[in-house]
Amino acid sequence: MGILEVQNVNKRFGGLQALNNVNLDVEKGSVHAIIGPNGAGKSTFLNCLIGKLKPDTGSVNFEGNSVLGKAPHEINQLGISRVFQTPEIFAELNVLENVMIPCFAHRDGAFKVNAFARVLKEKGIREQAEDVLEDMGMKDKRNLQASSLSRGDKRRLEMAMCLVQKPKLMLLDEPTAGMSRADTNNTIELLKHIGETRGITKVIIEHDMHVVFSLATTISVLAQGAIIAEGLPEDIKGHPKVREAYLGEVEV
Amino acid sequence: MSRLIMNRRGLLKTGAAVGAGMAMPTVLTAGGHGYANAPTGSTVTLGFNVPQSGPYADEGADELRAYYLAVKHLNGEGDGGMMNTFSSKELQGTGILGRKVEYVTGDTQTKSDAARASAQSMIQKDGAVMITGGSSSGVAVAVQALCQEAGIIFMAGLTHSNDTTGKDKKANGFRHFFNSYMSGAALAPVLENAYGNDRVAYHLTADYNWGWTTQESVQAATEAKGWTTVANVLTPLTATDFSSYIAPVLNSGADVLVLNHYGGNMINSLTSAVQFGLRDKLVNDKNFEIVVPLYSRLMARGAGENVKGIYGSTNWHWSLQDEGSKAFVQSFGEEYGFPPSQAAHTVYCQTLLYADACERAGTHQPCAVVEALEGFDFDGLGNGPTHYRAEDHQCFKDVLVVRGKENPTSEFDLLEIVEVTPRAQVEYPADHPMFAGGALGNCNNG
Amino acid sequence: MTLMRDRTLLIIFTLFVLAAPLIFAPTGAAYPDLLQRFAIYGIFAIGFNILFGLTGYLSFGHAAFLGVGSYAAVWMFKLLSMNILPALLLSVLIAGLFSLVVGYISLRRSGIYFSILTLALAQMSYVLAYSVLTPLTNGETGLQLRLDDPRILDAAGPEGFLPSTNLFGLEMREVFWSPTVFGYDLQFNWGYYVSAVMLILSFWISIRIFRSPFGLMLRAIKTNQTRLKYTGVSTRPYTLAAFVISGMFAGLAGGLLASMDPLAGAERMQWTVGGEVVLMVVLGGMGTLIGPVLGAVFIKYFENIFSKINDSVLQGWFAFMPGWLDNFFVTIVSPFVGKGWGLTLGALFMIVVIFLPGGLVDGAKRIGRKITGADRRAAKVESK
Amino acid sequence: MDAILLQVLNGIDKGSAYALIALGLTLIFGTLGVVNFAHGALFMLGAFVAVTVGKILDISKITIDPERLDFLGNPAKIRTPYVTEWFGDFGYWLIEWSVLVSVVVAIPVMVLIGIIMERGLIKHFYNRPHADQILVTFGLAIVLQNIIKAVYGANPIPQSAPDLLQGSVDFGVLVGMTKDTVIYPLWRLVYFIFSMVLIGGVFAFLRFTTFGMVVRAGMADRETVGLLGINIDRRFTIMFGVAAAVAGLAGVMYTPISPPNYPMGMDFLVLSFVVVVVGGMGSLPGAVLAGFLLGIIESFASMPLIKDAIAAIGLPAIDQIIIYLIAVIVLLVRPRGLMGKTGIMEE
Repeated sequence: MGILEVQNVNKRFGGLQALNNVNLDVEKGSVHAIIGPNGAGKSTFLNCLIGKLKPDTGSVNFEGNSVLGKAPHEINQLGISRVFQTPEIFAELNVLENVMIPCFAHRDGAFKVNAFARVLKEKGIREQAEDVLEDMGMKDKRNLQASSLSRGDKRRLEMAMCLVQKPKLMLLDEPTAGMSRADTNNTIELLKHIGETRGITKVIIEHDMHVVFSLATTISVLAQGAIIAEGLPEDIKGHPKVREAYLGEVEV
Repeated sequence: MSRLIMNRRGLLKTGAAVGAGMAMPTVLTAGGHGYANAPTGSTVTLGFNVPQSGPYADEGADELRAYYLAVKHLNGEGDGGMMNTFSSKELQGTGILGRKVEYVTGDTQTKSDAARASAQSMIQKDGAVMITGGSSSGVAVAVQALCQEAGIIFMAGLTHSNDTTGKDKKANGFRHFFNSYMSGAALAPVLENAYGNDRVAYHLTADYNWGWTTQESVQAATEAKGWTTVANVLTPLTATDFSSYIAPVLNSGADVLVLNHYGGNMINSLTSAVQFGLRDKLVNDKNFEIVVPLYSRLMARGAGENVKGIYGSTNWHWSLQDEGSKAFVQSFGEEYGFPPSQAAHTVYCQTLLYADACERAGTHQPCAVVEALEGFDFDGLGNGPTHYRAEDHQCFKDVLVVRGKENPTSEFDLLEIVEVTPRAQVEYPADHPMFAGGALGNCNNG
Repeated sequence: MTLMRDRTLLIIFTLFVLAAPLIFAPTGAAYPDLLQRFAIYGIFAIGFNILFGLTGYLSFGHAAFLGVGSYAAVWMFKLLSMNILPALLLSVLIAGLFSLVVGYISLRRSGIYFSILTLALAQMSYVLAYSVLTPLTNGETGLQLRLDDPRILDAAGPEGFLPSTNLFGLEMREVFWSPTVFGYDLQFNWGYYVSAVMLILSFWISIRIFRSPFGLMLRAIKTNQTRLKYTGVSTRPYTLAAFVISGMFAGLAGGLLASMDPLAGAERMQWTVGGEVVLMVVLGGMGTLIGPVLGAVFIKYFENIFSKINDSVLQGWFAFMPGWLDNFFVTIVSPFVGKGWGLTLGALFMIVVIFLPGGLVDGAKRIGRKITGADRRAAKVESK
Repeated sequence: MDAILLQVLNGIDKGSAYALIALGLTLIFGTLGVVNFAHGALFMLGAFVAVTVGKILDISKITIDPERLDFLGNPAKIRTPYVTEWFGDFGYWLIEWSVLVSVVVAIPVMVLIGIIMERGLIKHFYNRPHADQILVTFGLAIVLQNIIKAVYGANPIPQSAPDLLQGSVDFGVLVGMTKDTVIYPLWRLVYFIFSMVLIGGVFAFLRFTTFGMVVRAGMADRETVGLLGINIDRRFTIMFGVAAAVAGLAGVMYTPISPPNYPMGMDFLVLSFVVVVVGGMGSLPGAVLAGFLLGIIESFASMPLIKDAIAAIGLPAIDQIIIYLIAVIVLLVRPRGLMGKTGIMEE
């Protein structure tokens, strides 16, 4: 029994079979990468996981509960955090506030009118937020406005915002897309660090092989809407079907 | 219950009334010398509250011109205008009660709220002893009610709804202008003469108080002459294009269209009606006709050519040949280069009437002024012998029935007087059902 | 530190508001009616700022809540009692319910669509209040008190007079103290102080909301709603709560307007009035604490003082000049004052939006920074 | 039947005014992404171009005629417009056809006003939030209104159509119905035809000229077109001028239907936003279609029969709220409008 179970998911757009009977089992504690060439159906698959799309058939269960048709905030409240391709942060707020907001959401649920509480008196929340920022190496930047951060720091901030909620599962959508080599390596280090200190289950959608093979414990390969292979990184590297469908000429 | 509003120039000293916040009900009316904004120095301030923005701003501007003229005349400058023809000879050109007349102006924006705010500032800040002006009934009623509460005299400007001196009448408020009922009563016989007594009328009515009272009055008056009313369609106040309301008229069997509209509504609906060719048609073997119960020359100008031959009523017109009108037109024309509107005329009269009442009462005290105005008979202000009725503070005087002129000689010469309907014909008992439901209450000295 | 600063701000604000009849005396605005309007529209703007300033949702429909609040209050005066307390309670309640309905519908959309929805709903309310709802609203004339209203809780007053609105006997229209200070005749009026207390209370509530986790969520909605959703926050209840809170403030303001002057007109619901509160908040500084109040004072001052400057007043101002220069100046200035006040206000508003997106508060800060910055530079030069 | 035909005629007539304003509004939104609250003011300015042209043509030589007296009893002043003095019959023709003269004048004037507005003001707001754009254009609308009020006063100023185009035609007879059942003002038919030509012109311009194609491409994807080395900004500026001219011409031609006064722009503004929303934000054909559709619906809602029927089911005064009601329903049920693309400012 995995923490996230995807069974027989099909999705059609008109004449296009975007997802074809996809099954996936994400083990608790694993770093599960989903790779595939462009147009393989990665985005569609991700959108089905986060409730943005509803598959035609099949089920997606998180810890035994279906996430299909749930609103984004409900899915988050179940314990799934999401990291976006381009960092999504609260640009006009300062770094500390950025991290405190998910803290409040984690503690108070999806909606609470605590209009007369004071943010400043929420010592517990503040400490949690500062701890995570410290972990991410950003504590000294806590009073800066988030929009003034470098791209790398924005990524760190977004990670911090996810981590502070102590999620059971993190979904990362091409976390290094468009990054320089150095930034990519930093991000890999960051994710490794998170893995070591917290042991959160992660699902990474990625096409950068360097990232995938640096991080993943399990890899599923998606091609033309179907999972064509699944296994340990070493197995996937040598898998003939994968080489044919995806890796092609690329030397890994 | 006390009226303790204090004003900059206020006299009242409210020593005792405020113990531990429990003001005792002390009625301080008719208290001899103590009244709101009693003038103390050598000047007296009047408040001219007119629309300076919004659709009636031009009428407001004309009212202001008349007020400036009235102040000049009261202070003994200029040629004296209608002061010379006014039957009461109290006014000597020495201000009011020997005090020089000063004024403050404000913008009503044709909104009750803004009008009251503006009036309040005149009362509380500038110490105005009388408020006057306005170019719509909603504003007149709102400001009249405020003046009643504050203990200030209100001399209404252009307000035509029955309610101003009907269900919303107030002891401190007075109206010189005529009203919807009078329009109906004056128009009906003229229409009967011109168009016969078997006409079928179709009413288009602006969907608010004034529209309704006017429609009610005209319908009642014309039906008394034998007309029938086939439909009354309410039109949105915000409408700018009346074509969809005009279009069905021709096929309704009606042969007269009554436009109970004023201002922009009237201009647009009349323009549409004429453009639809209604007046070129024969219905029931009669020429199709259009009637506009309340005319205003400024508005008629907006409708341009389309007013030609169309009947309506008006309070006053500059082409009247009595001595009062001639004197007023003369002095207004000399000053500004064009003839005054009916709005200018009514506010000029109201200012003189107030000043005269103060002179006769020997004080500005509202209750004394009210007493002086109630039942006052006068002449020489352009409308023939006029009576300020005590029961509802409405002026009774001749009403003009006018028609759009076919061959105007100037841009001001748009209306011709068809008939001066004598006062007796437009009078009604104070308890007439169209005016029921209100009470003057007691006069308030503030 | 912020706690301290907020407390200081509140104290200064309170002192300023309580001393307003004295402070405004030199500006010609220190008469009860205008001071009341300052306070009441300040409340309206503070409430609107909680929606617009924090969440960024631009509503053009808040005039409807102001109007509903006024109608509710006048009905209480007519039916129940001239005491303003039940009237205000009902105003807030009814406006809250009405804004719940309007907000529930409009908040299904955001951005310009939300603005147009609120605009459409408010215009509908206005049009209906002006015409078909006349039995409830008295249409064009506005709902007003009558001598024959029941007022079941009140003892009968003297014949022929309308009772005045009061708070347990304190009459709103009463001036309780009128000293002469520095040659100015001051008027201290109960109505103003009731409004002032409400304003201070509103300001305090606004500070608390700004500094609360709830306020933080609202600000987060403005900057990145998508992120907030994926952070586990259901955003629509937050925006709806902000909408209803601002609607209740508008209702309170409407109720107070009616309490100071018991007449409720339909024009109060027109979308241009809703536009005016937008002007207030933007002019003062949206998203700031004190900005909305500044904006409200600024606009109401313009509307009531500038609009009264006529040519003869101008002539008085420039009387010290020689005749031709005097006339010249009167001609130059007069299109911008008196009947031209709208022109000046519109131009000022544009200038603020273009050059001072943070409003007057932002402008004051910039000037402050310039001064202190200049000081620091001067100090540096000296130390060299 | 005749009643229905009449209201359809009325509807398309109203609709053509709505469509023209909404078309300009959509052009500006589609090209520049700006929500222009001053668009109603442009319509109003157009109408006042006509008023100004009328006044200029009417500048007169004044002679004293001792025979006649004015209202004060002084010798009357006789005004002879200079154009008639100079050009004789052609002068009279100019005065009579002043609306058409205004159309000719309004095109360059309005384009210029539009370009000045875009370069001087709107340009600085491309990267500001929509709310700021709304606010600054709202402010501009207030200022323009007040300037017009200061110059021309508040009362409507009538402009008449040329004699030839005044009066009405029996439309019913044209389509084979009995006489005198469907009478329609000639000028309103002219207005309808004029707006169809104008709308057709704008569409042809966008469709068949290179300029138009670039603009359309830019509307779809501004960045890519910019990358191709085309100066899209200048073209967008010109499009703003075109949009201003469309609104202005709609205003010029509207003057004989409804005498212009300064608040007329605001009256149309709210309406045209509703039209744009119903048509679909950013869709030009949608704006036109919705304009006509709303015009027709509004006309039908004002028929006494329909009014009464709807009042009977508990919705009084439907003609007063129909436009707003439609806006609310469309926004809730189909926020992308009739022909809009999904995703534009949606949620």
